[in-house]
Amino acid sequence: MKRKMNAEGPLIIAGRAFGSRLLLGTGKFSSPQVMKDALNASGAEIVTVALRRVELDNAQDTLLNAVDISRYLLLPNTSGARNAEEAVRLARLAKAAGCEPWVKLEITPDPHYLLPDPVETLKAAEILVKEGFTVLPYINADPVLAKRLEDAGTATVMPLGSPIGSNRGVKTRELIEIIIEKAGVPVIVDAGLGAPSHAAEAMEMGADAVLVNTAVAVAGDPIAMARAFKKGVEAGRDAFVAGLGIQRKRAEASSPLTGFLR
Amino acid sequence: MKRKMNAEGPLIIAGRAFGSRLLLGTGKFSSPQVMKDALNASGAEIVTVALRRVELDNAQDTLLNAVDISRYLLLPNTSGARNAEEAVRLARLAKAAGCEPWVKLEITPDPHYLLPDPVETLKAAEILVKEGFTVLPYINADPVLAKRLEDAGTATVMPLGSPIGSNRGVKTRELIEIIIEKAGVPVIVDAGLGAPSHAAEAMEMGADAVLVNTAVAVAGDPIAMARAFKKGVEAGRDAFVAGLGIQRKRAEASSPLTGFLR
Amino acid sequence: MKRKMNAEGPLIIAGRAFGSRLLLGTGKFSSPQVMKDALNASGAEIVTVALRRVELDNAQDTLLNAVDISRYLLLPNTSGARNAEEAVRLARLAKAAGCEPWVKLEITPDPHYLLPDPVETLKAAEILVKEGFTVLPYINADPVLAKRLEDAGTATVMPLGSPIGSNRGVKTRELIEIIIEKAGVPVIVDAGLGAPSHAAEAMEMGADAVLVNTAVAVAGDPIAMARAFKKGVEAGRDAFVAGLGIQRKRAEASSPLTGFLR
Amino acid sequence: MKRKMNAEGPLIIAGRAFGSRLLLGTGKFSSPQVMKDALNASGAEIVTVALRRVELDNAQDTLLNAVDISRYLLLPNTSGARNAEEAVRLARLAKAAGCEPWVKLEITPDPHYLLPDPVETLKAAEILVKEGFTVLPYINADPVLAKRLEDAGTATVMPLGSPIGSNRGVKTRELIEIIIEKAGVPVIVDAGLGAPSHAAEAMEMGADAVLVNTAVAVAGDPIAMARAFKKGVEAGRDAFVAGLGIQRKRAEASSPLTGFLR
Amino acid sequence: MVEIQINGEKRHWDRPVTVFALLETLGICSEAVAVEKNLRIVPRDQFAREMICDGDTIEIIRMVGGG
Amino acid sequence: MVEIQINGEKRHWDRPVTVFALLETLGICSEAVAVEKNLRIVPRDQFAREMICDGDTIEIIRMVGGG
Amino acid sequence: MVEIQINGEKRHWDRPVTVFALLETLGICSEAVAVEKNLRIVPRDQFAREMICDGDTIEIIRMVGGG
Amino acid sequence: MVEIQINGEKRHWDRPVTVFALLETLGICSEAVAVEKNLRIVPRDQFAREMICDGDTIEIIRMVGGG
Repeated sequence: MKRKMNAEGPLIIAGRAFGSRLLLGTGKFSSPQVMKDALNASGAEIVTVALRRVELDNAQDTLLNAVDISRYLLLPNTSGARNAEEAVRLARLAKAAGCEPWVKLEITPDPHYLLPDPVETLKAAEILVKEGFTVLPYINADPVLAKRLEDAGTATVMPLGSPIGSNRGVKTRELIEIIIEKAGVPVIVDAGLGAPSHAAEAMEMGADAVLVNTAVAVAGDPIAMARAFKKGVEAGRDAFVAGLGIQRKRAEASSPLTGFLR
Repeated sequence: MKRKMNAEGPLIIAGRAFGSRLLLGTGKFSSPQVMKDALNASGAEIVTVALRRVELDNAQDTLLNAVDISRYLLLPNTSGARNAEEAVRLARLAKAAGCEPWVKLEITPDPHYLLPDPVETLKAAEILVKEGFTVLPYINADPVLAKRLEDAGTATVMPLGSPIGSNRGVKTRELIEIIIEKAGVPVIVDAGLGAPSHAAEAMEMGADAVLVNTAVAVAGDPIAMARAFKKGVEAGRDAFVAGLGIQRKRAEASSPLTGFLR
Repeated sequence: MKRKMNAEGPLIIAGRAFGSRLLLGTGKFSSPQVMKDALNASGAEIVTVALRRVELDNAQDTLLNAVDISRYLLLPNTSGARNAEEAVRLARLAKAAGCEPWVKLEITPDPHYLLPDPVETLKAAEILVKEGFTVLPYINADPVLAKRLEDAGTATVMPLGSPIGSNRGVKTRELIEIIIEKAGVPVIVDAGLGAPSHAAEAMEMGADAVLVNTAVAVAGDPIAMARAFKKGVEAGRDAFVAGLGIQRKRAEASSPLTGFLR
Repeated sequence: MKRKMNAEGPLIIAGRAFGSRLLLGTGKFSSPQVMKDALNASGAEIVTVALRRVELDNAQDTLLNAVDISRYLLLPNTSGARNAEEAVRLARLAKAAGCEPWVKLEITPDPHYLLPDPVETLKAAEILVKEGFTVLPYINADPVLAKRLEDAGTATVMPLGSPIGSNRGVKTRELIEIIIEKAGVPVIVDAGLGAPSHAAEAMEMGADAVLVNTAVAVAGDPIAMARAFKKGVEAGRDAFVAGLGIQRKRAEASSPLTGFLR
Repeated sequence: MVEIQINGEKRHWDRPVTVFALLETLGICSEAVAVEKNLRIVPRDQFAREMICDGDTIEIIRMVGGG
Repeated sequence: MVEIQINGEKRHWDRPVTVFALLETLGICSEAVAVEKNLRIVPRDQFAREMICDGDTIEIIRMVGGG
Repeated sequence: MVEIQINGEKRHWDRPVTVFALLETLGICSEAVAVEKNLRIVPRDQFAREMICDGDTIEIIRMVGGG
Repeated sequence: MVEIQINGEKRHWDRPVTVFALLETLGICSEAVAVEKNLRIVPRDQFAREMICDGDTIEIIRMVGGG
């Protein structure tokens, strides 16, 4: 796995290095201040944002006041898009709104489970890559689709662990393992990670990074939870680099097996 | 759960406070120096040791030279004991050898899977508690046995996650959840934790601490792995205290659900 | 595994042969008639019963009117017993009430999770074996306890898959696999089997039989569910005898791997 | 779920009724006779076949001599196809070879894990549906893709449980549950089912049928294993129709909770 | 006048009775039950002979549905 | 009298206005938004020049919290 | 002298042959196969008429065991 | 001539020795070990006084790495 080569180095996406392997979403926080403190505690350097209409009767921008843009790479997502055309339109708007030409591409025709559309996602990725965007597509845990997106020039693939906001963890483990084995671009596990142990598990599998939002934003104490995820991601990454032992069926004594007083 | 009351405080065993919730075993390290550095990186304050005969023709004590006893509570285990009588004899020898009267009580009649004997363990615990020992019994994930040991005066219970050295993680989750719910003494998940995500999971469940040995000692880089487990345990504990979200079947949007350009 | 020797033969408990490997409980049925039909559909030859006081003002015995005793071995359980003494007393009463000297030994001090007490169970087993009872003890998935009970002369061991009535399936798989590997008496997986797939899984692991009650009794259609469990148990047993393939990480083509038009 | 309406009826695909909900593959059998007997024991009415070049120097057709075509619907697959064009070509050849215009559409660019290509599969499905084929597409467990294929007119969707021939069971449970909930056409779980308990689990989830090949063909006793899968599928289906109980965290007594001698 | 504790309830008879008579009076078929007198089991073939006197504690047990 | 469709709402002006003026009137800081006029993006450096006339459809978009 | 590519192998005939004759010569039962000539499928009822000439590419396909 | 069983091995001395002397002879630092004489633990402060005689069984135990 070439990806393991620079295991100890930083996360590199599209030639840009990041010290943190935890990406944080900015949705669902109870207040801008809580969000700001949580971002701070998480150590994240990439934070996702959505695009929506300005409310004409309530026009002051609260989000950006809270976030110190200079400290983070704002990664706009295309949430709300139901097909390639809408996603491309949102990506262009994000750029016009002052974001760098990076986009978390998500296309979810079904508002119920918010699962991504593989065909529209590939179509939109091809267009956006041509337009010079750095594309990070949110996808089902589909190794063949992941490979096709990589071939189309996306900067990463972002397979889901389980449905968005479900907090169920890495339920697609078998397939994500294959994606990681085959991938030539960073694999960022997105969606469904509900606890630091889930994030650690993904990193131990060899994922390059994880993206978390709901689990932090709606935690009893979002700032403490952000810190917990930071440690979980680092723990999992350190363990992956340090080299995990294999799982055994038999027990293996940790004390000398000389028996009683031998 | 009274146990959650001092969730943010230190780990308290038999009235003694410990800043770290990671206990480390000292078996199977490739060298005393590696062990020393791993102990250091782990932040552990309690380290387990075994008791064996001095080899008459090779009498220099390597272990204790490596470990700075003053920094750690040495917790002797009764590994090798096949019944209560042998375990009690080892506990007394440990005390005579200069250890404090603390003992990790493990009685494993079957050398194959090294699983604990519930009946002998309870019998030995009753004797050792009477003799003034602080007893930390290693047990199967058996909530009724855990309660009986607590009633007999043990300082903790140490249910196994999976067989010793198997690296398979918390396979007994359902039963350990019950032990934690019912326990009035600290619950320390012991055995089988093969990765930081396993340790984090145990802590997120509400365990008070975990004990790890094989996964660190035989890692490609034991020092880095010790650090990884330290972070994993802290991540899991922080998350437990911060309050984890519930798992959902449905997805829950992390971006505003106003739909496309609404 | 000596147990595999007569894999194709009947289930033999204490020298008595049974054609069915599904034991059925008689609790919680909506009516005696439904129970009777479910027993019939299940093909069970061993059915468990409990012992309770006769209600003095409502003395007609409904259960036995429904069940044709001659067709089944009635296996009285000691449910309600909180210690060895109570369990032994119930076993003797069952015998006095006309049951054969067989007993499903269950001792559950905690009414909440109804988990078995290993120490009291062993104590009661030793007494009842001496009195000539055929003892089938309900236990946690504890391989050492299972061995000790076998050594004490019990006719089987009945480890739990998950807490009684939880319908969660074989959550203790790792430990039950060890029990099966080591056992010299039939292993009957009891408690927590909520679906035929759970029963099939237990049988595929090499269990000799399973006991089911809640999942059938409270099903939308208990008779159909009884039939479903009958098939599930047979499916799992047939598969165990036929020899299951190993699990692979890689895919393995089922069609010739000559590629497209080759 | 409209699909549950005719829960007790036969499996209906493209207006055609089938009594058996187990589809069997014909690959990897040790001999035509073993295959014939296994087909017989399985009760399958739909059997899949592949298409390959006739070997010019070894032209006798062994497969069709063994199978009594009149008893089964032969379902040709497009195995070996790496893109839509090749798959369409194989489907047409199958029809020309005398098969009915039914096709199991599988497009697997990567020979390693044999996972399906979502984009090419949808493209080929649209073409073949227009040409009047009854299309049964093999797909990843992707609810959005499943819906798009249904909208394109496929007769079923066939999500994978785990990689072909891996025998790992329903590892994609969360996503297949969503596919089943949303589907308006039969859902047939294909690939990776290694034991009858896996097949039963899929059916209990509400799948309309399962397809098995490797687990039967390479079993120690393929005929007995075919029978085991037949029972497993029936058990799972019966249980789904009968109505499974919910999983509980708490235990629920199966014996009256009046306590000891009350 | 005798007082007997049966299954936790006090009951009165004007004279001592046999187990058999007791069961008959209570309308309990003796075939399907076990009887304990003062924690000692009364064998079924003793029902007709075993007398229950003032102060005795009786348990009458039967099989019911259970798992 | 011009009618403009802004973010789905009809608004009226007595004469055509520039994007810049429109934003100012609405109290929207032009730094943080993107503007679409009839499905075509208006580059920020055009805000001062780009006129909005009767019947135009305007979308004014900004970043909000999202995952 | 005609050269035909059959299932990837070069074969030679002294004169053009029908699909039917080809299959017969190869000992292939025409009932169970499909034939492609230059990427175009030859319907079975055309086997007797369809001529194979020099340079043609033929695929002869049959069903085999598969999952 | 005394024979002592030490940690399972027979060893010989020409006269009885104290535990302290024994450890010294064996080159074992008495700080880190526990000593059992005939299944009875010898307290460390008794090492200098406790005599080991012919036929005694001695166990000398120390801590080693363990989990």
